[in-house]
Amino acid sequence: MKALLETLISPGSFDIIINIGFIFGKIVIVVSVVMLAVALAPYFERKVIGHMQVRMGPMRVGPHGILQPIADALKLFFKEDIIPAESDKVIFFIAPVITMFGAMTSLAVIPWWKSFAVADINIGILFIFAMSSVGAYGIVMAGWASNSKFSFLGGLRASAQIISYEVAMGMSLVGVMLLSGSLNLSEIAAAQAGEGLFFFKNWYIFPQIIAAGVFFLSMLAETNRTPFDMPEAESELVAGYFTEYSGFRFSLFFVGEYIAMFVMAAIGVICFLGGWSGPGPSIVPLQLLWFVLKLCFVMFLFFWIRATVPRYRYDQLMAIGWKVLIPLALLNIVITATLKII
Amino acid sequence: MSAYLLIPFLPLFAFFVNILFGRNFIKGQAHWIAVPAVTVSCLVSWVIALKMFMSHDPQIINEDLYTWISSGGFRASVGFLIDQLTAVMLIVVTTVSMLVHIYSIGYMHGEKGYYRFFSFLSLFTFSMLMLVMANNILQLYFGWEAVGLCSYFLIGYYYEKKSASDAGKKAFIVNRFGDFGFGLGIIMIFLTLGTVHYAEVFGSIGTLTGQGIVVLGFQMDVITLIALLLFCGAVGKSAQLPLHVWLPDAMEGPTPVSALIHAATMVTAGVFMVARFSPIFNLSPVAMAVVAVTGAFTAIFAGSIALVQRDIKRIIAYSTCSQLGYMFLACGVGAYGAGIFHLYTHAFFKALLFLGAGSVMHAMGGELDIFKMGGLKKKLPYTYWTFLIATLSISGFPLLAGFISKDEILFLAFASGTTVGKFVWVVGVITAVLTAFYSFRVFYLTFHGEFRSDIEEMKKHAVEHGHDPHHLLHEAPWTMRIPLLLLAFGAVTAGWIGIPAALGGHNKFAHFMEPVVGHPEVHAGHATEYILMALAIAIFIGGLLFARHMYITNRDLADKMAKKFSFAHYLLWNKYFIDELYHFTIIRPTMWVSKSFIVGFSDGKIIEGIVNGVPRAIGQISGFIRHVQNGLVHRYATVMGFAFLAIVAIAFIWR
Amino acid sequence: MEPLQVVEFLREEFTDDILETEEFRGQMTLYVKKDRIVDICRFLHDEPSMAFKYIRDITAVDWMDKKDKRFEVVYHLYSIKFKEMIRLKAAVSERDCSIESLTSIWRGADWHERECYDLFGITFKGHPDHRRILMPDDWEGHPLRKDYPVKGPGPDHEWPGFQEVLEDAERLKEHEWER
Amino acid sequence: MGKIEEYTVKRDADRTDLKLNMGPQHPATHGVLRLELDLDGEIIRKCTPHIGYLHRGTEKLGEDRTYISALPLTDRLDYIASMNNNIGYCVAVEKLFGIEAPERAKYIRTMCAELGRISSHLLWLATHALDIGAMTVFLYAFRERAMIMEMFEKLTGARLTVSYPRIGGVRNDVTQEFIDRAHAFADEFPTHMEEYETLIDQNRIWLKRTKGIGIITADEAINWGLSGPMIRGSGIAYDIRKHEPYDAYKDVEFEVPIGTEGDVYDRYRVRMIELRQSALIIKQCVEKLPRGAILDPNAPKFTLPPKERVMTDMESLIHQFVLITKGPMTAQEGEVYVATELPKGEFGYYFVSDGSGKPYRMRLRAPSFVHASVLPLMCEGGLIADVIANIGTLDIVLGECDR
Amino acid sequence: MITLPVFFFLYHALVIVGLSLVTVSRRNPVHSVLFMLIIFFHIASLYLFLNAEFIAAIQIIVYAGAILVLFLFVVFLLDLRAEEHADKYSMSQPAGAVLALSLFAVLASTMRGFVLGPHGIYGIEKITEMTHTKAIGTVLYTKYLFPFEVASVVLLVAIVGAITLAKRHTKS
Amino acid sequence: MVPLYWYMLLSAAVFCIGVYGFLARRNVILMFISIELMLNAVNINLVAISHYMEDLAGQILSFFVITVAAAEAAIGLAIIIALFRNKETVHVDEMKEMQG
Amino acid sequence: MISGTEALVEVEEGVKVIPGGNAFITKLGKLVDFGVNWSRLSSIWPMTFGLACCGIEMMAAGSSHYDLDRFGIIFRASPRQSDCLIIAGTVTKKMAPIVRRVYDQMPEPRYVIAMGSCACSGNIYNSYSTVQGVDTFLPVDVYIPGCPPRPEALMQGLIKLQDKIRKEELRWSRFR
Repeated sequence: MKALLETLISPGSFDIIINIGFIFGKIVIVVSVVMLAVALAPYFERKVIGHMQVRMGPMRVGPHGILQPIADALKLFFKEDIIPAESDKVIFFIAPVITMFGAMTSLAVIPWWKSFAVADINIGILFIFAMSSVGAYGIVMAGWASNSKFSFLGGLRASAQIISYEVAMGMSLVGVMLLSGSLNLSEIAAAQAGEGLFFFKNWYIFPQIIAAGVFFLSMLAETNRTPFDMPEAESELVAGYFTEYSGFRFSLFFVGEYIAMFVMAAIGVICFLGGWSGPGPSIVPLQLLWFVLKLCFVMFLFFWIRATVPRYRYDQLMAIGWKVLIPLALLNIVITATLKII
Repeated sequence: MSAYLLIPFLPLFAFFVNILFGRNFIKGQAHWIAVPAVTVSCLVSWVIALKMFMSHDPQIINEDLYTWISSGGFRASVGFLIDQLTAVMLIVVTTVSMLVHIYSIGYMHGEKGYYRFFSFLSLFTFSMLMLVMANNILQLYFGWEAVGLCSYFLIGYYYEKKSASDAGKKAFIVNRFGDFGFGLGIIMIFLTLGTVHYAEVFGSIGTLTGQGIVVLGFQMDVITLIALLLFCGAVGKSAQLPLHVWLPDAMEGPTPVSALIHAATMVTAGVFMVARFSPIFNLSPVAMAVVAVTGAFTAIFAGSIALVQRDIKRIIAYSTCSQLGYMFLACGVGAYGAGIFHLYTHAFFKALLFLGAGSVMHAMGGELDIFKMGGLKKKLPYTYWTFLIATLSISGFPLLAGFISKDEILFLAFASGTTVGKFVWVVGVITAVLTAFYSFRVFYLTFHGEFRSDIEEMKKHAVEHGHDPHHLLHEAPWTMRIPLLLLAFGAVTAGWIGIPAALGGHNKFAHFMEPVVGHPEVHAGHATEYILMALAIAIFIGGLLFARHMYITNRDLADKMAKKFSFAHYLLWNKYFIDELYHFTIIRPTMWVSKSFIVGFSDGKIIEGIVNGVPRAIGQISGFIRHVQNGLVHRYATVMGFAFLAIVAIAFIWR
Repeated sequence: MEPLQVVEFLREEFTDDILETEEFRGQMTLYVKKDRIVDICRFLHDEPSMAFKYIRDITAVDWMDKKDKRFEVVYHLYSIKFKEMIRLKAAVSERDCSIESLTSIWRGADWHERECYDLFGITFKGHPDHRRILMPDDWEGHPLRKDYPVKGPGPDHEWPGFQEVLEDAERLKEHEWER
Repeated sequence: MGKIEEYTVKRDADRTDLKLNMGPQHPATHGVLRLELDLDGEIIRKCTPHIGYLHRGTEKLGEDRTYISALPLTDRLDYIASMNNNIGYCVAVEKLFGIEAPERAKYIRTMCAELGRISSHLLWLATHALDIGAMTVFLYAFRERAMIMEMFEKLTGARLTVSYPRIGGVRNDVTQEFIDRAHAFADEFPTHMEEYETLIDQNRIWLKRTKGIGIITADEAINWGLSGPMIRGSGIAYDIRKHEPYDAYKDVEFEVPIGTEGDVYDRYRVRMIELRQSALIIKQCVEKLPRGAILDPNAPKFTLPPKERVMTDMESLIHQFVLITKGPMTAQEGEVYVATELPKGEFGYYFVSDGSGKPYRMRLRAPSFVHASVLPLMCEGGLIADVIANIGTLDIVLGECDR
Repeated sequence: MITLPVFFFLYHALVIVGLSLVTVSRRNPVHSVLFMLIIFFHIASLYLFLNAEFIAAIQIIVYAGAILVLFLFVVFLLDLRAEEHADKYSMSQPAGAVLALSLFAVLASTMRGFVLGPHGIYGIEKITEMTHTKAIGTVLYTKYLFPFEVASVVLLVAIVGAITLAKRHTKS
Repeated sequence: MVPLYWYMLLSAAVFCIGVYGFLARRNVILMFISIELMLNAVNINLVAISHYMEDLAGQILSFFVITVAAAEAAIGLAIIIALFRNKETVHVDEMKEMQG
Repeated sequence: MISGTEALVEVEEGVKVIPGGNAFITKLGKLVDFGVNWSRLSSIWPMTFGLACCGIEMMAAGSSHYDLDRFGIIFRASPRQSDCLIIAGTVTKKMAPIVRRVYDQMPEPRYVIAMGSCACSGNIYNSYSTVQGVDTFLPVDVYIPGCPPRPEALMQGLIKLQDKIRKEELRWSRFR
C-alpha cells in the first residue's frame, strides 16, 4: 500500500493525476450541461406537443412553466420509493442505474465541437453501440425484477426491440463509416465539414439517404418512441417495464430515456447532418451553436412524430425491423461499397 | 478503365435480383432485369472487342481484382484477362446470350418458374463470362464448374418431367468424368509449376520440356500428361467421343437453353480451353494428335448418327457434336485460329438453327418428330427463311459464315503436311458431305412437302399439357422473331471477317488471333485452296441434291435405303449403341458389384459373421461397462478431465 | 308478415303451446309454455317467412304475489328483414325456477340470460357459462326480485368483499399521514 | 439475436403460461371493464370479459321512482350521450301512455339527439385513436366536442347530464342563438372531420392496426344481437331511425352507411360517415323546425304543465303536485318495448306498468352490454395490441353496460 | 514496486477471478448472468490495457450486448424460479474442485516455461498510428480472409440452426 | 510493465473456475455460462500474448473465438429451449436420455 | 466546523445541544418544506382512473379546452408513478376493493380527490350495490360536488389540493 502511495506521488504520476483531473472536469461539465438539457427536454416536448394540439403546455410553474421539469424531478425525488414485496430487490434497485449508466456513458464520446469530447476515442460508434446494448439490460432486468406481468412483457418487448433494432442501426451506420473511413465520431463529423453557401454539400445525409432513413427509424425504436413505443404502450401495458417503479427510481428511467434520445440525436447529427459544421467562421461558440441547433431539430422530430402518428403493433414492429430495415441497410452497404470501389 | 467489370457482373446482379425477389415480387417481369443487364454487357463487350480489333497494338487487360486465398505459395485470385481470344469469346457469349434472353421472353412466356429461368440464364452468362475472362486456371475451373451447374439446372428445368431431370443428372455425371481429369490437370500444373496464373504458367511451361513422370507404371512426358488431362475436361464439356452421350439428352431442356448452352457457348468451352492452353498443347505433338483424331472421329461419328434421327433437336445436337469435332480437329492440327473462327461462326448459325427449331416447336405445340411436320413454309415464313439461311451456312453455301470457317479448317488440315493432318482432312471432307445431307434433310422434312399430322389431335394434346392451342401453327411473337433475324444476319456475315487471302480477303481474323494462338505452318498454295474450295462447293451441292432427291422428289427412297442398309440404319438409329455400351460396361458391373458382392457376400457373410459373433462376446463385457455410459454429461466430463490429467502426468514422468 | 299473421302461423304449428295472445300499443305478446320455448324460438328463427334472426332482449318480470307463477321470462325477437317485433313470455314458477337456454339459437342470448340469472335467480338450463355477471360471484340474493330491498340487506349482511375493504381501511388508517 | 425471443416466447396451446388481467383500472378499457386474457406469448388464447364494476342498480332504482323522477337516472347510463338516453326514455314512456310530443318538440329532440351522437362519436374517435397511439386526434376531437358541450349548456344548463326532454315534449324552447349555432356547427363540422381524416384515415400505421382486425361477419353480427355501427360495419343496414322511426326521423333524409369486411377499419369508416350524416340531419332540423308548443297540451295528466301556468293556474298547480309526488295519473296496465338508436346502437326500454305512477318493471336493453359480450369472438387468436383496438371499436360505455 | 499499471492489473485480476467464483456458485441464474456482465466489462477494460480497443468494443457488443442478453432471455422464458431450489450441488463437486485445482497447477507450472516467439510488426507505435481497428481490419481481410469467411458461414449455420431448433412446430 | 505470466496465470485461473463450474453445476444454463467463462479465459490469453508478441494473429483468433461463442450460445440455448419444452427442466441429470 | 465538545451546551444532565440549533433546524425545515411542497403542488400527477360520468369530464379537463397540463398536471397510467387519485364517478361495492388496491399501490405522499356527488356521497344511487361515498374506505382530501362537476370545478378542486399541499409541514421526512 505504501508502495502504491509512493507511486501515486511520484512526479511521473503527477501528470497522470492532472490529466485525470482534467478529464473529470470535462465529465462534470458535460454531465451537468446534459442533465440540464435533459431536464428541459420534457418541458420542450410538452410545449411542442401542446402547441400542436391547440393548447399551451405547462404555464403555471415558473414563467411559461419553465420550472416544470425541476418541480417534477424534485417531487419524484421526495416521493416514497416502493419496492414490491415479490420483487428481486437487488436487481430492482440496480436496473434503473444500469439504464442511466448505459445512456450517460455514451455521452463521453460525443464531440460537441471540433475536437471536444470527454473521450475522443477511435471506436466512438462502437462504444455507443456497446453502451446502448448495456442499456437494454436495465430494461429487461427492471421488467423481470418487478415480478409483474405487465412489466415482464414490457421488459421483454423492449429489450428484444432494442437488440434487434440495434442491428439495423449499426448496419445503417456502416455506410457512414465506409465513406469517412473512421469510427471516430470527431473524424466523421470533420469529414463532412464544408464552407460557404453550400456548407452542407458534404453532409452524409445526401449520399447516405437510405442509411439516414433506416437510422432515423431505428433511432425511434431504439429509444422506444412513438410509433415504436410498444414497451411502454400506455393503452396496452400500462407503463411497460417501469410500471412498478415509483419515485426516484422511476425518474432515473425517465432521465435515462431522455439521455438516450439525446445520444441518438447526437449520433444522427454527427453522422448525417455534419456535426458541428455550419455557415459562418469555424469558431468554437458557433460550432457549438450549430451542433445544439441541429440537436434540437432532431429532438423536435422526435416530438413531432409523437404528436402525429399512431403506434405499431409489436409483431408489425419486429417485421419492419427484420424484414425492411435490415435488408435496406445491407443494400445500402452494398451500394456504398460498390460506389466506393468504383 | 474498369468498365469491363460490367460485363460479368451485370448478369450476376440480374441473377441476384431475380433469384431473391423473383418469387414474390418480380414474377412474370423477370426479363425487365435480365435483358437490360445482358444487353449492356453485350454492348460493352462489343466496344471492347472492336477497339481491340481496330487498333494495331491492342491493349491487353490482365489484372487481379481481388485476392481470394493466399496461403503459402498458393494464391487464388479473381482476375481478368482480356486478350484477342477472350474478346472473340466475349462477343460470342454476350451476343448469343442477349439474343437468347430476348427470345426467351416469348418462348418461356407464362411458364411457372419464369423468374427462375431468367435468373439461371443470367447466372449461366455470368459463369461463362468468368470462364472466358479468367486470368488463372482456378477461376477458369470455377467458371467451368459453374456453367456445368447452370447447365444441370437448366436441363432439368422441367424437373417434374423424369426424363428431364434424368438428362440433367446424366449431363452432370458424365461431365464429372471429364472434369476429374481436368482437375487433375490443374493440380499437375500447380504441382509442377507452383502457380495457376496463365501468364506465369505459359511463361514457365517450356522448362518442363523433356521431363518425364511415371504414371501407373508408364513413363510419360509431363507436358503430354498435363495436356491430355486438360483435354479430358474438354472432351467432357464439349461432348467429344466417348463422353458425348449427354449432349443429345440435354435437349430435354428448354430450347433457348439448348441454343445458348449446348450450341453456342458452354460446349465450346472445351475448344476455348484448348486454344487458351495452346502453349501447352503446342509442346506435345502426341496430345495434339490425340486432339485432332478425337475431333475428327467425333465429327464423322456424330454426323453419321444425325443422318437417321427423327427428333429435330437431337439432330441439331448431333450436328453440334460434329461441328465441335471440327473445331478440335482444327486445334489438333495447330490451327487454333481456325478452330476459334469456326466456333465463332458456328455460334451464330447453330444458335439460329436451335432457335428456329424452337420456333417450330412453339408452332407444333412441343412436337419434335420431323416426320410429323412438313409444309411449314407457308405457316412460318420468318422461321422458314432464317432456318434456310442457317442450313445453307452450316452446309457450306459459298461465302456464308459456315463455308468460310469450315473451308479454312479443312484447308489448314490439308496443308499441315502431317499424316495426321491428311487423315483428318479426309474424315473432315466426308463429314462435310454428311453435314450437308442431314441439314437439308431436316430442312426439307420440316418445311417442305405436306403437313403430316392431325391438327385437331395436336390441339387436344396442347390443351392437355396446358399449352395455349391458339398459337399452334402460327408464327411466334416478335420477341422470338427478332433474335432469329439478327442471328440470320450473323450467320451470313459473321464469316466475312475471315475471308481467306485466296478469295481476295485478308483473313483478318487469323491475324487478329495470331498473338495468342499463333498460326500453323501452311504447306500449300492458293491453287490447292481453290481446289479444296471447289470440292467443298461440290460437296454442298451434292448433299443438297441428294437430300432433295430423297425427301422431296422421291419420297420412298428413304425407306428403301433404310431397308437396304438395314444394319447400318439400325446401328445409326441406335447411335452406335454407345449408351448401351456404357450401360453394360459401367453401370451394370457397378450395380452387380454393389449388389452381389458388397451386399451379398461381404455384408452377408463376413460382416454378419462378425456382427453376430463379436457382439455376443462384447455383450457380456458391455453389460459390465454399460454403467459407464449413463448419459450423465458430468461423469463424462469428469472422466475426460482426469484422463487429460493422467496423460499430462504420464508425459511429465516420461520426460 | 304482420304480428297477427305471425300468431296465426305459430298457432298452426304449435297449437297447444301458445297459451294466450295480447296486443298493447301495436305490440304483440305471446304467452307460451316454458318447456317449448326453444322449439318455438327455433321455428321463429329458421322459418324464412318470418326470419326472427335477431334477439333484442331477454329479461324477466317478478310478479311476486300477483300471479300464480312468480316469474315471467320475456323475450323480444326482431326480424330485420320484415321490420317486425314479437314478444314471447314464458311463466316460471318460484319452485322450479329454471328454463331452457336459448344460446344454441342466438349467441347473443348468452349475457342476457346470465344477467337474468344474476338479478332474478332464474336458472337457464344448457347455458355454456352460467355464472353471475353483474354482481360479485359470492353476492347473496338476487337484487331485482321484488322482495329484495332497494338499499340492500343492510350493514349487517354486507358483501364480504366490501366488508374486507372497510376493515382494511380501518386497519391501515394509522399508516396514513395525519392531517 | 432478438429474433429467437420472438419464436420462443410462444408455447403450446394447452400450456398458456401467462394469465393477464386487463383492468378494471387499465387505461385502455374505457372505464371499468375487466378482461381476463390467457396469453400464449403475445397471442390471446382465451379472453373472458368481466363486467359489473359499475352496476349501480338503475333498474331497481327506476322501479322505486315515478316515471318523471326516473328520468335523471337515464342521464347516467350512457353518460357520453345523455341526451339520447333521455329522449329514448321519453319516447318509450310516451308510447306507454299513448301520447305524442308536439312537432316542434320532436324536431328539437332530433336535433339534440344528433348533436349528442356527434359528441359521442367524437369521444369514441378520440379514445380509439388514443388507444392506438394517435394522441393528437384525441385533443382535436375534444375541441369540437367542447363546442357541443357549450351548446348543451346554453340550452339545458348542464354539460353532460342534461335531463332536457320531458314526457310529452321538451323542457324549454330553443333560442334563436342556439339554432344559429347549431346551424353554424353543422356547416363547419365537415371541415373539422377532414382534419381528423388527414391525421389517420390514410395513415399506414392506422390501416395496419385496424384493417383485418376484429372481423365480425354479417351472420355473426345478427346472431350476437349487435346493433348500431357494430352491425352496420358488418354490412347490415339495421338502423332503428329507419326501421322504426321515432321523433322527426321519418321527415329527415339521411343515409345509413354500411361496411363490407366487418373489421375495425370498416366500423371506423361507418362512424365517420355517420358523423357527417348527423351534421346533415341537424341542418335539416334547423331548416324545417316548425313553430308551436313544446309540451303536449292535450295530455295534462301525463305531462308537467309549463312553469308560468303552475304559478297562475290552480288546476295546473294540482297537476304539478300530483305528477311530482305520485307520478302520472291513470296510467294503463300494459307493457311496451321501445327501441331507440343511440350512438352505440339499439337502446331498448321495456316498461311493464301496473297502472300506478311508478313503472312496475323498468328494463334497459343496453347496446354496450351486448357489444361487450362479443369481445371474445373478436380477440381470441389475436395479439394483445389488437385487444385494445377491439375495445376501442366496440365503443362501449360501462355505465349503460352495467346499469 | 507497484506501479499504476500493475495496480490496475491486480484490481482487474482480483475482480475477474473473484466474480468468476461468485458466478459459478450463484443459485439464481439471473444473478450469475449479471455477475458475468461485470466480468465481461472488466475483461474489456483489460483488453484496453493491452491496446486492443476494437476487441474490447466487440467484447462488450457481442458478449454483453448479444450473448448474455440471449442467456437472460432464455432464463426468463424458462422461468427458473421454481428450479432454483432444485439445483443441488452433487457428488462431483469435490471431483470438479480437484480437477480444476490440479489443472490450474499443471497450467501454472507449464506456463512458467513459456517463451515468446519472434516479435511481429504490430508494435504499440504502429497500432496507435494506424488505429487498432484499421490494423485488425488489414490483417483480418488479407491474411485471415479465408478463416473470416468460414466464420461467417459458421454464424449463418448457427442462425439457421437456432431458428429451426427453437421454432415451435405448428400442430396444424 | 505487467509480466505476461500474470496474464496467463489470470487466464488459467478463470479457465479452471470455468471447468469447476461446468463440472459442479447441474443447471444447464449455468454450465453454459461456465463455458463462456472458459472461452473468455482463452481470449484473455490470446490477446495478451498477441500484445506481447506484437503480432495481431492472436487477436484475430480471439475474434473467431467470439464468433464461435456467439454461434454456440445461439445453438446451445435453442437446444435448451427445445429440451425444456419436452422435459420441463433444465437439470442435466434429467436429460440423460437422448430421445423425445 | 465546531470542533470538540466545547460548543455544545449541556441543558440537562447528559443532554447536550447546539445553541440555536433548534431554530436553525426549524428554519431549514421550513425552507425544505417550502421547496418540497412547491414541487409537489406544481406537479400533481393524477392516476388515469375514470369510473363513470365524471371520468368523461376529467378527460375533458385534460383536453385542449381546459388543458390541465398548464398546471403541470399529467395523467399517469401506473399507480406507482401517480400522486393523486381522482375518484371520478360512482364507486360500486364490487369496485371498491380495486380502488382501495390502487390507492395502496400509490407511493406517499398521495392524495385523493372525490370528484362528483357519487364519490362524495353516493348521489341518487342509494342502492344495494353502490358505496355511499368513498370516504368510507379512503381518506379523501378534496371533495368536488356536482353531477358531474364541470372541468372548471375539477380545476378548482385541484387548486384547493394545491393549497392544502402548500400548508403541509415536514411531510418529506418520512419518505427520504
